[in-house]
Amino acid sequence: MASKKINKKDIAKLLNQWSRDFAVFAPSRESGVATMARWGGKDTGFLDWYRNTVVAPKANFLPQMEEMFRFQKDGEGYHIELPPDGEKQLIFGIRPCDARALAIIDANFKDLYQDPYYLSRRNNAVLIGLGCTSPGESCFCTSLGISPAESNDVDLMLTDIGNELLAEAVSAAGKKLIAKTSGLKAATRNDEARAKEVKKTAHNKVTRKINAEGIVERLLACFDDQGFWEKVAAKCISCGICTLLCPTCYCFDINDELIKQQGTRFRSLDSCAFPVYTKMPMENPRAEKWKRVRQKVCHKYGFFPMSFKDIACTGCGRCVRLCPVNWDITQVINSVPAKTGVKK
Amino acid sequence: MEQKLRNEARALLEQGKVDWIIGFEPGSLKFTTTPLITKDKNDTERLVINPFITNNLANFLTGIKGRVGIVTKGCESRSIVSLIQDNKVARGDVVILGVPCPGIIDLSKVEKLAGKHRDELDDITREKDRVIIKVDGKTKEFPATQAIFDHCLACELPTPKEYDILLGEPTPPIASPAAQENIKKLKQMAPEERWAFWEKELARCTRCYACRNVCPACFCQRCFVEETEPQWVLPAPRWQDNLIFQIIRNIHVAGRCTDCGECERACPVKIPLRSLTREMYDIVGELFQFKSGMDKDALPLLTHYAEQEAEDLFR
Amino acid sequence: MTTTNISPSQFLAQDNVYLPHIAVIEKIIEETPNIRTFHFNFKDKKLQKDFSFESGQFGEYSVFGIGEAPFCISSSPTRRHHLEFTAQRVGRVTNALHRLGVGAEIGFRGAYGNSFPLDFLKGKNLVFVGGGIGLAPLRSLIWNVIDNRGKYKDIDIIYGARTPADLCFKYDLDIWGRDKTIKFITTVDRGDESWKGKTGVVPKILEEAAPSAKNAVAIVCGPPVMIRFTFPVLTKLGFTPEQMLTTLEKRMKCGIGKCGRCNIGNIFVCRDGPVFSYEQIKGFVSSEY
Amino acid sequence: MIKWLDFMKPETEWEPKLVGFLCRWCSYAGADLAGTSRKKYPANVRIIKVPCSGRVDPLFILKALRLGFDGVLVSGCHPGECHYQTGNYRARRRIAITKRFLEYLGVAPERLQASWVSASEGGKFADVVTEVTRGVKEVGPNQLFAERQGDGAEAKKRG
Repeated sequence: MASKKINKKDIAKLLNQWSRDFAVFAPSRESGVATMARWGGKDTGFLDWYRNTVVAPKANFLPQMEEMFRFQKDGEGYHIELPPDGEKQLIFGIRPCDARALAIIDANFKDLYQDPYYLSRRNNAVLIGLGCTSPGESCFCTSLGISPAESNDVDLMLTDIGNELLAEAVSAAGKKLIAKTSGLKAATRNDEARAKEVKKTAHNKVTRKINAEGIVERLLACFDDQGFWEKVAAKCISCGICTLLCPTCYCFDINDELIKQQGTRFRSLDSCAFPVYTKMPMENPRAEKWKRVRQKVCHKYGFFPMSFKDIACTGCGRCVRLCPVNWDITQVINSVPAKTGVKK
Repeated sequence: MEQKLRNEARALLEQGKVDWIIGFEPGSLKFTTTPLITKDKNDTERLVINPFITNNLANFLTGIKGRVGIVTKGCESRSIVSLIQDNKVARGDVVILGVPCPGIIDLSKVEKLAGKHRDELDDITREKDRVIIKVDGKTKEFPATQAIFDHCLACELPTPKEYDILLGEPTPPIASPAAQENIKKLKQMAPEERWAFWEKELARCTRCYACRNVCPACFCQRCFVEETEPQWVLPAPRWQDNLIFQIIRNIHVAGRCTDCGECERACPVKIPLRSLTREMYDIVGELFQFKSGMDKDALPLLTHYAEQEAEDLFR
Repeated sequence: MTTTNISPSQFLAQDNVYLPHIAVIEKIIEETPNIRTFHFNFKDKKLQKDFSFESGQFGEYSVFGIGEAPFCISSSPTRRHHLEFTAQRVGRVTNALHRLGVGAEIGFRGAYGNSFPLDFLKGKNLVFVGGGIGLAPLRSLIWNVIDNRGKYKDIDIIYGARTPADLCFKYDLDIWGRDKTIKFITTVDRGDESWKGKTGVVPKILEEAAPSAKNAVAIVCGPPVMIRFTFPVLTKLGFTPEQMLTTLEKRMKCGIGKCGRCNIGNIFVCRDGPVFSYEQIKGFVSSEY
Repeated sequence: MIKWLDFMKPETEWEPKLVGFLCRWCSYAGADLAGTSRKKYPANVRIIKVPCSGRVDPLFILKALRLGFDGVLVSGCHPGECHYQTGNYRARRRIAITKRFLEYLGVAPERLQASWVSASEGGKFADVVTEVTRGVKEVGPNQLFAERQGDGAEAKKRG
């Protein structure tokens, strides 16, 4: 199918049109913090300021906190009630790195047991990608096989070609959506050439690089090098920023609450940076900071690819950008020594 | 100043006067620095002092064994003194390398002044009371007071009072009223509006605990939010629990908080935490004439008392 | 991602692995002052009939309003009129469990994890080494083996606890002690006047008993410190890493390999374990366990 | 089938629920005395006996408000009369900052009150409870931590 285009001035109309069938989420800024928020119906200012959200769009699928079910006791014992229907979501403007991240963590939620909460949202969502034209200083997606303005992990991909956005269907759902959508114009050859140019330029603008070559083996080789990890971890303050806001960090916690005979079981994001994450009553296998930092790095770049092939990092740069002490994973990965002959 | 610091730090390590040096080195992004914690004398060559040395390094003191030489701005010196009051740090174990600090540049403010994202700026420099921003080949100048953090505007002790070596000339406080603008605005609201404000702000909280973990005054081995018997707050980011966490955190650090502003700066979702901490700082000052971290011989606020105080709050 | 037409709530209700089954506590046995064994049955009679598990598997048990915690099923799949688990009072959930009485309802998810490799154990001499509450998973297998006695060769059981009062499953210990086909040793770190068994820590007693490694498999479970000291003794006795099995314990939340915390390297204790051979984990025992 | 319950349904005839943390050495005895000497005072306060007003962690106060209590009263021995010498002095600093801080956040000052009541002041105890209850009645039910419909938290929860 030939690609389409839409004038930026008509984006509000487009999102309103989609709002009839979907819960539309688009970049929005509240108190200076960019998030994917419910589309308000008017403000397309994000087309100018939007670089990426602070909270990764994984929050639309794995919320920071969600009710798994409620329970109540009566004369016959406990009754469990599931939360009401979720919505069909349309995420507008997701970046290729974040879309890739969702595809990566799908593996975890599909593996062996299906996770109904995450997967029902994933199965009911449409992703509209928007290519980056000015990747951030902290971005390093190209080192992980991602291009800032190209994606196979969305349903529909948009590219900024000046006054207009070029729209290319990526998946069957994307094609279906285009067919259903009114107000799109056919793109010209010229537009397509322009988009190609934009994508290439964006790609070349990503200057931060990591050396991920043989990283699994390199990490395993230095896994027991306590001195290396202590040095890496020295300035880390064990906060949860880099994990909770990471688009590929999916670890979670489950907790109950009981207020006035009404019980709720919650699931919320958790972080391997916190000592309580692995704490058992009698002992804690990762009580020391360097072990937790090692776990974070090794999970993303070692254990996850060992299990699911992909490195669980997409180079979105959030952790680098948001870290209060500028702990930079790109420096850490680059400093993991090349595999020497030493086997642990 | 930078070179003097490097020499002093190297000498301290070489002479065995300290085991560790804690300072700043250039960060991995433009206009950033990052804490340097090292035992290696050669690393001292990387030490820097510039208008971007944001972190409160006193935070690292409680997690380190041995004697430490530490680069110390005014706010850090107060945090260190507060830790000494609480017997968390022994004065003899730290060599304070005092740095007079005319204020740290707040990149969010600079972005607003320049109308550009920080990634797009070419250079930011500080010249006395001016901040110079270079962008798109053009140069813009602003008074420094417009470009530094609020807590720096409010700073009462830009030059450490407690130090072993002072690098550079003392600098006077700015004491700009702009520093408390947000609190003033809040106080003009009706109580319900204020509560609604905090409810909305804390709804954004992700419970990453960066505010707690960057705070030198938050030195508990185990935080109350991690208690399970009883579980005081749900360990999940619901606004009610987030707000209780912040309220209790502020009560816990009352008399220890030096208004260094790190919690607000560290917050990834920009919750105006300093509007909480600063108010507590002022409450403590008003009720008990207590200023944290000014005098290492003063007794900690919450473990001591005067016979006559705060009686008007009791029936 | 393709859009399907399953409505989320349908999806949540169908195969929701996170929904606990309601079970009723039928009997509580006080093993020690802070360890109890709970006998339970599912409220759903059909499930009670259809439910299946293997020795070594575990479940996630809910005390509603307090939370979930994982415990192995300590009864044997060969004895199915009820299920059992054993919990030591150490944290939030176990404290709440110990406050429950007979008739109370709990939630159960499972059975999760792998199990003891019965095919591998068939025709072999089995050496069970247990400490304290670590006997619980072994007990499921021991009864399983006793109920299929013909399939296995010699059985050695070495079980220890800190004091005689800390020995769990005393009713089982009595039976095993009388069983002529089992070589059974109990030991305590510190005895009292009435104590007639051995005195000494489990690894030491194991070394004295010196069971032969020939055609044998050692199955070890106990506190990590006991496990750490037992492997070297077994190695000395000639057991290879493949001949040593253990079940591990980690903090768990989901029980199904999703929530992330129970990993040892790329292995998840909940999904890939809890039963491991020493061969699988030896690289990590020193640093992460 | 159970309903998604709204915990905070307004009751028809609203009476405030308060929790009172009373020091066992003085205020608790004072409350006893008020009872035995048949002083009339509202029955809105659920009393929790504590060993000293210094035992009252600000967390207790927040937890009570979180659980929906409309007000909290902390009462201990008069300054200088603490059974443990200094417990009430420390309590005074803690309660004072908690009270002022909560007010700043927008909590009505009536919701957290503190008093000194000795074992012999049965009358004062009755007066304090009467006053405190009246004050809380005026500011109305505690909706501070109530779940709001369609607020930001709800959106976050649902994703």
